[in-house]
Order: sequence, then structure tokens, then C-alpha cells
Amino acid sequence: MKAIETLRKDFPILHQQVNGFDLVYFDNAATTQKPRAVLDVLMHYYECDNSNVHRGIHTLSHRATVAYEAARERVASFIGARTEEVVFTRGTTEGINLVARAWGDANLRAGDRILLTEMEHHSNLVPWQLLAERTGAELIFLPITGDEGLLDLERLDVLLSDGVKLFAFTHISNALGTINPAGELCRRAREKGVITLVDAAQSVGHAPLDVMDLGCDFLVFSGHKMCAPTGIGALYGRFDLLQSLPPFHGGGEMILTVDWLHSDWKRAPHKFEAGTPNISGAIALAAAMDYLDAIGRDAIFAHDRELGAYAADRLRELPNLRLLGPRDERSGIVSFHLNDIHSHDIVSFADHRGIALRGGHHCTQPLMRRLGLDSTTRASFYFYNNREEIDRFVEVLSEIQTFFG
Amino acid sequence: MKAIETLRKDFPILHQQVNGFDLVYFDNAATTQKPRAVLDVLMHYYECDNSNVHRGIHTLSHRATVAYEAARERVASFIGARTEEVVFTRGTTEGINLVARAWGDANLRAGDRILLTEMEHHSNLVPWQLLAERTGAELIFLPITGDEGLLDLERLDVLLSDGVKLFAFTHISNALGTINPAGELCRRAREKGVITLVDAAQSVGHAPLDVMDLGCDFLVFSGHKMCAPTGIGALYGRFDLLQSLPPFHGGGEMILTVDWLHSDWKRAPHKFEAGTPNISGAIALAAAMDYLDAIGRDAIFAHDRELGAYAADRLRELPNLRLLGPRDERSGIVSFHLNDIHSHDIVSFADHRGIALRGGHHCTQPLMRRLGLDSTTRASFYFYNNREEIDRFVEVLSEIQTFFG
Amino acid sequence: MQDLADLYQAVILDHNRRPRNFVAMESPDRVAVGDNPVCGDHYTVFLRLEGDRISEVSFQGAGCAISKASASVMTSLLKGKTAEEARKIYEKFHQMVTTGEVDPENLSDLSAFAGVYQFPARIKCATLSWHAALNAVADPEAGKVSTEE
Amino acid sequence: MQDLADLYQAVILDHNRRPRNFVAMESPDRVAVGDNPVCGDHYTVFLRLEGDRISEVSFQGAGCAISKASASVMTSLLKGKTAEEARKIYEKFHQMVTTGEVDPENLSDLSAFAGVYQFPARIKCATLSWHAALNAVADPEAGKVSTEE
Ligand SMILES: Cc1ncc(COP(=O)(O)O)c(C=O)c1O
Ligand SMILES: Cc1ncc(COP(=O)(O)O)c(C=O)c1O
Repeated sequence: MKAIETLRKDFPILHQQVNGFDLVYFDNAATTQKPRAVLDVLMHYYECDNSNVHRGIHTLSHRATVAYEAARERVASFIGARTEEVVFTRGTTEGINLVARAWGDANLRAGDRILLTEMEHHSNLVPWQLLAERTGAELIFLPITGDEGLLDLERLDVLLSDGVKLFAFTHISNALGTINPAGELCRRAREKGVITLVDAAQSVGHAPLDVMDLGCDFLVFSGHKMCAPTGIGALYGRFDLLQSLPPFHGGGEMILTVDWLHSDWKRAPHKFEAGTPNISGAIALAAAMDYLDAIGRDAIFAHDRELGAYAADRLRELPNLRLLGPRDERSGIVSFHLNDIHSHDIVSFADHRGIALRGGHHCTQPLMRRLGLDSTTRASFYFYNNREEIDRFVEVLSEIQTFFG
Repeated sequence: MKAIETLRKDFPILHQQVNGFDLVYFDNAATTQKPRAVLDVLMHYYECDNSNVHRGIHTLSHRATVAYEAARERVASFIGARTEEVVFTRGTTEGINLVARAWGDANLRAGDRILLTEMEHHSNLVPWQLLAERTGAELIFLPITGDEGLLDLERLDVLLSDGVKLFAFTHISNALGTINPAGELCRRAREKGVITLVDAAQSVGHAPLDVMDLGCDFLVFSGHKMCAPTGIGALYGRFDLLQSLPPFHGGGEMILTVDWLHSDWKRAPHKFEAGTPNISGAIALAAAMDYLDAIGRDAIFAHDRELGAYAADRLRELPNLRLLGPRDERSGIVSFHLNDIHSHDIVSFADHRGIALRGGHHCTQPLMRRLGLDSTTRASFYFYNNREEIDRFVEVLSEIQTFFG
Repeated sequence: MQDLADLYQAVILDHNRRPRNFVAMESPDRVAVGDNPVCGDHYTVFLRLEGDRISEVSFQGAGCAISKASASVMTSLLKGKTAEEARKIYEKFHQMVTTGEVDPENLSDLSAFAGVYQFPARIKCATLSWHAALNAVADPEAGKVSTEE
Repeated sequence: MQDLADLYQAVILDHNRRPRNFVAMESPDRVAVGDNPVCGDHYTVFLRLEGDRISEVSFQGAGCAISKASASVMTSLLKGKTAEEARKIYEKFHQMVTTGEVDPENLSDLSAFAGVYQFPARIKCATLSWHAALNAVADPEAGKVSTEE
């Protein structure tokens, strides 16, 4: 990997003071910052090529269409999919809702089961609750082992038993930092004929990933968590599966022929993209992928894990600190609870030292309750973070313990 | 209005040559260009403030949340709504699908009717077809008068009769340039207790508009057609109506409490915004509204109509040209058919003279069939266009007639 | 830069460490719950009424220093007040935490929260238990209150 | 800058003005429809077969100059060809309109379409009727073809 200091130069936002201190941005699991290269592509699009796609044959429209469809190819190559298996979405949440609607409504019946895990983000839980309400299907949960936050794999085969039609799980937990063995989970589900959806919100921008290697049926992620702008993300779906689904939204761009009372759809993926898409977002997402691949996803993943392990070690030095997540093989996400000090007090205090942390339930309320917690404090790293920042952070935590002691 | 030449300076993209000629961008009904002021706000967000919204209390997160919610207030003030009546969407198409799902599935039964018009964009037709299939409701259509493309208002009261639950119509037709009397249509629908949805994709950025004056129940539009980026738009809904609806998508941000099998929602509008929204898009949309208001929407509307009328007059000079749309009171959208010359040949040829037009069905296939046409050629103007550009365009059309003659 | 000591004044830290009236009341007349789902703050406020007057107040629950201290200070203040007086105190308090302006009268320990206005993300923490209490006073059926509502 | 004359060569303009074999065939052996929903180009291709050989071809419909001229030229060329020969001609034609490379053999009037490759938005126009015809030859049940598919 390039030197961190060199990479940091690519991120204008990191070079600012917050409350009189150099900003330490440790809220990457919520959203990452954007490098100059991505912002330049965004600007170039609007300064030179902006036009609506697909329906036009003038020069700008052709440029925009070519760039938009090239972005789809780039996303496909980034995750090892075929171009026609990539549907652009607003982000992870929309991708999951799309599958719950288009696949779920068409395939689930009362009594069918959906297997989730106890560590799912609300976005990989609530759409299935709504689907269960609509269809009469039932949700069941693969438990975690406790504070360590590992999936209880011994229970998997039993839970994947009769009646389960879909297994949806997160690749990397945003609340615990667990890296789930996604390939194994998909393989075991496929053996039982169960469709899989991988929530890759925390993994696609952080680690090498190939949907063919994983063997998943659907995979979803958000651009904003991997150096791209907000409002763009993608859904991968196995082509034959995508082709077999009814549309999600109706409207322009996704149709072949429209009559007063009936219409025919384009093939996947366009069938699932009704209306003018986020053209500049898709193009900038492709630029973000170029940027990440230039650094190297192996290197990013190694750096993440290295910082995660270092932070965990340093945090263990603090008294009265309950560290969540796996002992080893944790990602760059570190979540903890300080006895008697609420996460929001920690976050407010740290913010006063220029450190951006997240406190709360991290959109995993049931998991928090399962662990007997109201909230945790979370620090999440990316390739532009370093050990010195973690040292500052641990120092501030000490200060906080004294202040509220 | 400021001088057009001054305004043009705000748009970097307009100052380029296409095929050796100064670009004439006449494809504004498909998407508009973006002024420097909007691009600057977009860049500033990513260079200084980018963070995820709502769930955070560190400084960047607070800035992003404040800016995002201020954007909602700005949208509300732009259209005369209350802040909590504004839901951010990807655009017009998503807004209509949201209403078709959340309102439609909850309120329509077999035998109910949805009234549309013969001039609707596919985005205001296909979602209702899908809804009709799901619920057994029936679609009926308010006819147009012919090439002039006016709604046949004499038929309205009869068609608004028993069984109609929703009347969805376009404010300004993207295919004909007709400006529909939206206020009157809403009033007459409301008298009969019929819910209205106004497709304001072509009007919000072009004319003064106030949802209270209109008296509509829902109104939808896209940012990219009014100087804002792609991937952002808004849905207005009367607050009590919005509050009464079930959610659209499920996920983070839209929940109050989540349990394993059941969740509670936030109030409108957040109930309808699942997942990380297009934060930068919303903020840039507010900037676009500031930009448009600084020019003055009255002035923009007057300029649009002036150019529309001028173009119509000049086009009538050409032989064998069938001009569509109203004789007077047309918007800045001009659509026509040249005998024996296909619209794609016209567009390709014009593009060779640097003029960006659109040819095709303009996402209104049923309307085209109704008019006995395969396609039309469309020129659509905005405040940065001028008469000289129209003169060049008419000259090129003459040349085309000679070339293919 | 705002000063952390402005937010976490000594009074607040003290009430956070040793919250007053921090006990579940037996046979209360009114009970209300205050929830901030964003951070998980969760309090139950218990009231006993004598006519229009609040004769006893206590609370239980968990949350951040601001919300806990605010609830603790509130319970001390509301005892003996009428519904109308309670509402007026809250209004001044709300005014203060949103503008920073301290009304020298009547605010006692509440003035310790004057610094909150510099931390807009924390205003909800300061007002959470107040919403619950006022709701309980006003509504015989008082139930759940949430700062998101 | 590409030259318009490259796209609209004299041969194309001529075929567009006076399309050959532009007639609905009575009792054809195969019929196929080619549709481009984006621009509304719409053609029907009629074929009569003798064994493996195309004995007659005609077309009807409407669309842009490129699509109409291409259909017209195609009908002149396919007459008398076997299915295999037709496929080979189409492959060369497709190669040409996507790369601009003209194979001097066998292309005759088709070479007029060499300029299309400079106008990628128009490639679909040039190949629309070919898709329909080849589909009709290959499939006894030949139905609708669309360039979006
Ligand atoms: C009248 C009308 N309605 C709806 C739409 C769809 O808007 P969008 O593609 O931004 O969702 C458009 C634009 O294409 C339009 O002109
Ligand atoms: C594991 C996981 N799933 C889903 C999401 C939702 O992503 P988005 O809000 O971008 O739709 C997130 C991020 O918030 C996440 O971390």
C-alpha cells in the first residue's frame, strides 16, 4: 500500500480542524470520505458530459450513456459479476427492499421461512419483517455466541432446514466488526437449495470480494461506504434469477413497449431501473472502484485488520471497558461499552478533541438488547487512518474516564 | 431576469464545441445543466462536511444532518409545503412508485378506478398499471383534443365519477408542451373526494408553483430537471395523508424501535426514507432552488414561453411540418414531426451541427400511437437558451429537409 | 470552540453520579416513559398527584449524563408544583437549552444546563424526561413518549 | 468530427427514398418483426424459402433512413442465399458497422454503411432488420425481435 500520508493527501476533508484539533475521522462504517479523484470525475461529468441516458442520440447523451453503462461494467468487474447482473440502486437498503419485493413477493408463501442472523443491520431486518407481514412467512435467526459476536455455526444446518427459502446475512458486522465466513454460509445454504443474500455494505470497499467465489445469489452494497458519493449503490443478482423476477418500480427506462393497460419490460438489469438513474453517482462509483483497486483491496483489508487489532489491544488496557466483537480476525470496526459512561457522552467528549466516533445502537437494536446494552461506542477505520490517531483516541478515552469517574 | 449571456456563464458545460459547432443544448426536458453555484455546494459538502446523517453527534455528522434537514425546509418553502410534508426520493419516478405502493396498496380495491390522462409519461402510467394488476383496480384516461394536445375538460366531470379514487396527471407535458390547468383539475377532483397526484417533473423548475394554491394531495418532481444533480427528487404529500400511510421501504433511518419480529416507524417524512439518503443530492437540490429563485421563477416561465412561442412560429414556416401542442400558452417544449424524415435522422443531423435535440417517443408510447406517430423530434428550452439558437436550429432543419428531400 | 466544561458542569456531573429521587415509586398516580431510540436513553417517570399539584416525583432508567442529570434535577424541582407551574418551568428551561439565555429567576440547578445550547445534538437529551413528565401530568392515560415524535 | 456524408451516403439516401422490395408478401413462409422501442422503428420482414435457400424477401414498415435503407439493401442481397450464407454476410456487415473495417469482398451496397461505426447510437438502426430476417430464417416459429433484447 502507498504510504498513508500520501493517501491522506487525496482527501480534502481530512485536512481540517474540529474544535481546535486535527480531525480524526473514525466514523467510516457510517460513511467514508471521498478522494479528489472521485470528486474530479463527478465534476467532469457535470462540466462536460451531463445528459440523460439511454433515450438519446445526440453527442452528450451518447457520452452519458456510454459512461453510465461503462460504470456498470466496472462494478461487475469489481465484484466478479457479469455486466447484466448489476442493478444500480440508491444503496444497500434499497437493494434489500428490491429483493424483498421482487423476489420475495413472487416466491414466498405463508409458512415459508427466512433465516437472518442476530447481528443484522435494520436494513437487513425490517424489509424482511414487512415481507413476512405481506406473505405470512416467518423470520428465524441464527444466534451469535455472545460478546465475541461470532455466528453460532453449529446451529446453521438445523436452522437451514425445511421451509427456509432465503438466508440473508451481513458479510462484516457494522456493530461488532465480525467478519463472517460468507463463502461457507453461501455454500451450506446452496446445498440445501436456499437462496442467499449477502449484505456487503461493510465489505465491498474494504476487502477483495468475488460473487462467484462467494457463491451467493444476491449481494448488495452502498457506494458512500467505499469512497463514492451518497445516493448510489448496487445490487448483484444471478442473471437467471434476476430475469425470472417481476419488476420493482415501474416507469421510464425499464420498459420495452407500453400500452394503455399493459407494458412489457426490458431484460435485467434495466428492468429494475425505473426512471432517470443517479447517472453521476454511478460514474463516480466506478471512479471510486478504480481508486480502491489502485491502492489494492488486499492491502486495504490488511490495513483495516491491523488497525482493528491494534485498537482492540490498546482498548483492553482501559479499566471497566467491555470490548465487543471477535478476539482475532476482526475488521477495522471496534465497538465497546464503558461502564457507567454513556456512549453519547463519550462521543460528545471525543468530538471536543476532534475525534469523530459513533455512539448508539448502530441500527442494530435487537442485537443491542441481545447483548444487554443500550448502546455502544464505535470507532471504524479505513486506509487513511493510522496508529497515531488510535493512540490519541485511547488517550482521550482515559481522559473521559477521569472526567466522569 | 438577468441577461441570458450572464446566466450562461454560470454553466461550464455550455461553453464547448460539439462536432465543431458551439453547443446548442435543447434537451432540457430530459435533463437540465447544472450551474457552478450548485456544483460548488456539492463540492463543499464533500470537501468539508460529509458524514452520515441523523444517527451521529460528532461535528461533521451534525453539520451534515443540519444541512440535509435545512434542504428539506428549502424544498418545502420552494413549493409552499410544510417541512414534514417533503419526502426525498431519487426522482419523479420513485415518488410515483412510492405513492402507488404506500397509498395505493392500502387504499385501492378491485373495481376502484384510477384516472390518468392520455398524455402521461410512462413513469406516471406504468406504476398505476402495476398497482391495477395487484389490486384489481381499473385505469381510465382523460382524452386529449388531438394534435393541439389539450385535455378534453368537458369529459372531466363524467370521468371523475363513481369509483375514481385517484386522479394522477402531468402539470406540463414533456411530449407536447401543454401546460395543464392543474389548480382547476385538483379543485374539481377534490369536489368529488378524489385524491390527486401532480407530476410536476416539467413544471417545478420552470414556473412558480405552490401546493396549497394547487390544492393537490401529492406532487412529485426530479432535481435533475431543475439544475440539481441526478439521483435526487422529492415527493410532497399532505401531512395527514402521509401520516396515515404504511412505510414504503424498510431499513435504517425510518424506524423508531425495532424488535426481532416487529418494528415501529418514525413519523412522516422520515418514515418514507429508509437507508442512507442522497445527502449531497438533497443539499445540492436546495442550492439549485436558491439559484432558480435568484433568477426568479416568473421570469424563467416567461422566458420559456417566449422561446416556445418563437420556436413554434419559426417552425410553422417550414413545409411539411406537423407541429404538436397548444397553439398558445405553450411551455418551452416544442415537439414536431417532419414528413418522411425520421426523428432519429433529424437528431443525428442536428447533432452534427452541434444542436442537441431529442427524437423518439419521449416515454409516451400510448400518446404517440394515439396521435398516429412513431416518434417526434423535440426541442426543449431553459433560461440559458436564446432566440439565436432557435434560428440556428430552424436553419439546420431546412438543411435537413433539403438533404433528405 | 465551545468548552466541554460548559456542557458538563459540576452540577450535572454530580447529578449524573448520584441521581436524586432515583427510585421506582410504589403505586404512582401517573407513569410515563421517555425514549430516545437514537441513543437508547430510556427513563420512566413516576408521579403522585394531590389535586392539581404534583406531590411526589421519581424516576428510573438509564442514559447519558445530560439526560440523567436533567431528570434528577427535574424531580427535585417539580415536587409541590402545579401542572401549570411545571409547564412554565419547562418552557424557560427549553428556552435556555435552545438559546443559551438564562432567566435568573426560578431556574436554580437548571441553569447548569445553559451550555447545552452549544451542543444541538444534545438538546433532546436534556428535554427527554421533561417531555415524559409533562405528558404524564397532562394525560391521565399517559404512556410512551419519544424524542423522535 | 465525423462527416455526415459518411453516415448518409448516396446509396443510403437512395434506398431510403426508394426502398426495394418494399411490399407485403402474400403467403410468405416466414414473417418476423423488428422493433426498436426507443425510436419507434418498426419493420416486418417476409421470407419465402426453397429448401435451405431464401427464394424471396420483402419488407414493410417505417423508421429512420439508416434502418430503412439497411432493410432495403438486405432484401436485395439475401435473395437466393442459404441460411448459412446469410449469416456470414450479416457477420461481416456487423463487423463493419461496429469497427468501420470494410471487407472488399461480397459487401456490394452494404459498404455504404461503413460510416455507421462513427455513430454508435445508430448501429442498432443498421442491424434491426437483419436481426429480424435471420431470426425468421432460423426459427420456423419466428416472431418478434427487438433491438433492446
Ligand atoms: C412529465 C414527466 N414525468 C416523469 C418523468 C420521469 O422523471 P425521472 O426520470 O426523473 O424519474 C419525466 C422525465 O423524464 C417527465 O418529463
Ligand atoms: C451492515 C450494513 N447493512 C446495511 C447498511 C445500510 O446501508 P445504507 O444506509 O447505505 O442503505 C449499513 C450502513 O448503514 C450497514 O453497515
